[in-house]
Amino acid sequence: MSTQMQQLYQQVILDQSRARTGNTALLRDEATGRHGCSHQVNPTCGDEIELEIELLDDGRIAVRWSGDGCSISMASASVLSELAADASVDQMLQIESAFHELMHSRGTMEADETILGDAAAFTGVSKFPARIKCALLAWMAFKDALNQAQAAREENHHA
Amino acid sequence: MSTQMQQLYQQVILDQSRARTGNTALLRDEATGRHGCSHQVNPTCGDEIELEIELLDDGRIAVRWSGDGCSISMASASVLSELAADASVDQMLQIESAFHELMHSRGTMEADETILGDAAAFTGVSKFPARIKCALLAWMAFKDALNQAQAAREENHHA
Amino acid sequence: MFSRLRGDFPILDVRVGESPLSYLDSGATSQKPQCVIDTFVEYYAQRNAAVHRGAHSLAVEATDAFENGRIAVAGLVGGTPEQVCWTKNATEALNIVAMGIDRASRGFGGEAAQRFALGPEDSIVITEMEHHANLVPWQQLAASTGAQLRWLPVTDSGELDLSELESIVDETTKVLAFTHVSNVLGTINPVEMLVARARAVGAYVVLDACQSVPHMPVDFTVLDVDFAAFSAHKALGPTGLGVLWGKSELLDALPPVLTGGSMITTVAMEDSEFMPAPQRFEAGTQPVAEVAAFATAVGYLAEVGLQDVFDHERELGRLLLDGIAEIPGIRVLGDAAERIGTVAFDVDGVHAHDVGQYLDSQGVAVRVGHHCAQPLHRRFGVTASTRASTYLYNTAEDCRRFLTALAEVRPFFGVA
Amino acid sequence: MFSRLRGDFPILDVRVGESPLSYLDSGATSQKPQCVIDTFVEYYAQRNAAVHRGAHSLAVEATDAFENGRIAVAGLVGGTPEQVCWTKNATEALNIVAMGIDRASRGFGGEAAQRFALGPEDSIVITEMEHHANLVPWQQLAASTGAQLRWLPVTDSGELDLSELESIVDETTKVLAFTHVSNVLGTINPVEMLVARARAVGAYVVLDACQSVPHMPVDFTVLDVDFAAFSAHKALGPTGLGVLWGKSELLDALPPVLTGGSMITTVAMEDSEFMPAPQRFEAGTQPVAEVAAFATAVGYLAEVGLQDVFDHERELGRLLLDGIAEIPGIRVLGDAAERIGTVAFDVDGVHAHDVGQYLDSQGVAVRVGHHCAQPLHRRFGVTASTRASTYLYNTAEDCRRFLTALAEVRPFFGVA
Ligand SMILES: Cc1ncc(COP(=O)(O)O)c(C=O)c1O
Ligand SMILES: Cc1ncc(COP(=O)(O)O)c(C=O)c1O
Repeated sequence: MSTQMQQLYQQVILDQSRARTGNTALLRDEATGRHGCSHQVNPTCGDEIELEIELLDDGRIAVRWSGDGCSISMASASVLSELAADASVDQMLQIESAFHELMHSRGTMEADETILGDAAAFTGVSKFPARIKCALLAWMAFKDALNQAQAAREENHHA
Repeated sequence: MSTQMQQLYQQVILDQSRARTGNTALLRDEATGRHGCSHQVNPTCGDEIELEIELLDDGRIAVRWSGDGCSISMASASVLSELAADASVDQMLQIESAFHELMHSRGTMEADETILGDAAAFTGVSKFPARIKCALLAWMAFKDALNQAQAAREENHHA
Repeated sequence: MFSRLRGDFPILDVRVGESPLSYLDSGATSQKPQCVIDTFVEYYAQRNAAVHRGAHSLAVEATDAFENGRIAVAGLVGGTPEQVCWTKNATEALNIVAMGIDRASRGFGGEAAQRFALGPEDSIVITEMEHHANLVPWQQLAASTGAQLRWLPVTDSGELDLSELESIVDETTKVLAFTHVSNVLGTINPVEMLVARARAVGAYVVLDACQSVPHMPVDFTVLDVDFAAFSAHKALGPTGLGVLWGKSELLDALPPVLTGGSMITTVAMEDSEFMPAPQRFEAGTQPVAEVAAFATAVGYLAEVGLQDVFDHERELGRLLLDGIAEIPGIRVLGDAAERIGTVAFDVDGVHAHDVGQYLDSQGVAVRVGHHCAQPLHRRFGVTASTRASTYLYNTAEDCRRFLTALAEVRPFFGVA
Repeated sequence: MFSRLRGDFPILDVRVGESPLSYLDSGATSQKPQCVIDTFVEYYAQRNAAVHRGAHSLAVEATDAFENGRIAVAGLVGGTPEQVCWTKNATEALNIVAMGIDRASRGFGGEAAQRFALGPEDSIVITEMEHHANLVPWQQLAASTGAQLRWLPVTDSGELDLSELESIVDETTKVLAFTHVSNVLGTINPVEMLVARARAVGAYVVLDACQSVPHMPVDFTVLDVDFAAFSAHKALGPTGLGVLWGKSELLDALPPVLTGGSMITTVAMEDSEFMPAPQRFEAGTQPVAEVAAFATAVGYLAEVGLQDVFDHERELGRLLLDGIAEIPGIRVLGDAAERIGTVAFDVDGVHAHDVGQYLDSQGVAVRVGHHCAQPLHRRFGVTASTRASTYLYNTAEDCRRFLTALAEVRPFFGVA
């Protein structure tokens, strides 16, 4: 087995792709807090994810998603959900931006584990250009859903 | 000067391209005999010819044309007109077919001067694929116009 | 003999990491023999010029190379050189037919084009196993003309379900468009039966021959189809070139889609007149080097012999199917008896993307995803599959390496 | 420096009969440096695979080569890589815009596309010096939508007559399409002035950059055009590849024309959704090897420097014009001050075809005919002309050989 493959498929990734934290029924309009929902598709392989964000009153975020895809995309959604459980909106945005940068580094960057936590396990993915989109799919949905949720809150403030 | 150029631009061709036998006003519907008229264009260079055929009562053919084009196309129309002045319809068709064959020979054929007369001077043209269409333009118009004239005669017979 | 051919393809000596390459993705695009590569070099180093437009010697040589390509293709698939129109790929060829019919339906092309005109009372029939290239253009045509889009379903065995053929292809049907061979399942469709039904109701037949022309003897005049499309790049030829083949009478009547230089007879500021086929569909500077290279590819295919290619690939396909059957947790999509050497499958518990990644780490190149056939995958209850597709340069050794790697996939991902 | 470049182009060593070759037909298509030819060989021998679709290593390398081509082109003409859409040639690029507008006018593309919709109350403005590629598609669009087709006339000096600009490009005008540089006269048009007028009336600007991008520094973002088109083969690149450049917001809103694989997000039997630009306009397998080769060509051009290319060609153009002025019986078409090194002319008493044939016999390759600009030729009272066009590999010696041969033409044909 090549070491590249071991770098790509870290045990964390294989485990998380089976664990699928956050993979639960979406609440849609039954969510009480301000929320947003995003559907992202990777047109090349058909991977898809629908991810819902709810801004809770205590400043935290609830993440729920359903999807179908490869181990990288499913593990990424799972790790994202775990991280969200312990992070503020600002922290999540910081993680998102660090993760984005890491993914586009083509293997030239060291992951900052203090920021990224388990998401650091995706470092090896950045050497596989065809898989970067897989790792980013859930994060794209996250950003989009968050924007929607925040826009909804803004509206509320002004109303 | 290359001999290929001398073969292409035979003196006959240069002379005929200036003489332009048959290059006179078309009669159109004022022609008394059965007639046909064909407009042919070479889309690559814009050469064009409009050629009119009239079937005379004595079994001969009158040819009139106007056109604009290179020396090869103009000389070809001129030679055609000269040949038509002394030939029957059947003889012209025989010449046309011999000329057609000669043009597509890519320089591998001897022209039969007893059939082709001055049209034999175009033998060199068959070695220049881009110029074959020039030499054939008037002859295509001739065939088309002749078909029309003959169709007109048929109609008359049946009427 | 076939194992000797391998040496003609320089890319097959490339190594993937530490492994040799087993290229089993020819269904997506084929590799090129050295002679085809050499034709590019020779063309650009000795004969390059714009065709059909010049008196100078280079232009004459370029024009010859270009027109000889048509003769080569007519030799391959039947018909005359004038029936061969160059396109950028098979997709453009299929679009030209669909969009030409759209234009005819909107009054373009005059009297002659009226035979193609479609309206809300008409139907277009495709199949559930089409590549998007032979599906989306017909959706667009249906949306534009109001004609109804219908399709022949696919059975569990991956064959066309013809039980309702008579009611699906009926008197309203003006176009029947289908693939000769499925790019996913490898199934060879019964062209004769479908053409017979189309003839009975007076529908035009459009054949997607992308996966047949490279892999088996095909003669469009014998199949009696009206239009056909395929790509050079899947048949040992270059990228950037496809073929639209059609009956001359129909090609000459179909309104052109792309317009511009070299396809007109006269242009005034107000309007223009178009040339007959094939030029009618060849607006602008054409892929001339590509045509020259493809002529070489067609010569190579003819020398090997397409019946032999077909037999060779069938044998490899057998090896793949038999070998896969031995590996637990793998479901092959479809099991048609009439097929080429292409096999798509689903690995229980492992996503196709991960399967492909593992195989790649062992030097085995396959395709993963929906292979531009989403509806067909939906039909089989999956969003993606892994596909191994063979060509004349593949060997039993490629199949063996593929099977060995495939057997390791589920253990690697911890699902067996 | 420029005389050294000549050695990079192997075809320039070809002999025409007994003569060396002076290639003065780059306006039709350019020759290719060895590095571009090498890229083909390298691509097909080492990296060929279908792009954007696979997990295997070759596919990744092919995809890299393909996407790097966009980066190279954006570096050449400005904008971001996503603004670069690959087409088969410039003609297709111009058609995509015209036909996309046609589709928008017929309700395709939803709300976002409505900004492009045309009707009988609108006008499209072109010019009398357009290549058929930037003329016929607009005629077709006018015929389809009922919009009026207008054009800016050309003066005796071969420049756009802008005296009526304000009345020709008026409030009804939705599209102003014109060529940056005339492929016949060599005239460089005043883009800024035309763009300003288009902006004043809210019209979209479509620039035909076929004859500018290869010969001078061009930045579409500085020119502030909405869409632009050019071909790789005229800029040291391969046949079979063109570029549609556009503002992202507009590209994303324009309905696609050719549909099929790789340009969709989801496909059901009933309907489909399309990707944003550039993929939206790239249906089917793309000219990948061609893109790789063109990236090399663009690198070569950048290394030479387009300002230097422009200056060099202007000098050659001067030599041609001055030399022709010494030869009796020759009329140059147009005499604009702002021009590239392209000269078209009429020889008194000798048809262009015969002129070209004579020059060819002396190893001088020029173009003859209407150069896909029939209306412009009609404007100058001729059906055909002879055109000498220069590029970076041409030398003063090429011009000298051309002039010597040209001086012999009328004597040879007995008209002087
Ligand atoms: C000004 C101009 N526009 C458009 C074209 C068409 O380019 P292509 O034939 O590569 O599509 C050309 C060249 O033929 C040209 O010179
Ligand atoms: C059956 C089938 N149809 C159409 C196509 C489209 O061909 P291209 O992408 O070369 O246009 C393909 C291949 O991608 C195919 O396999």
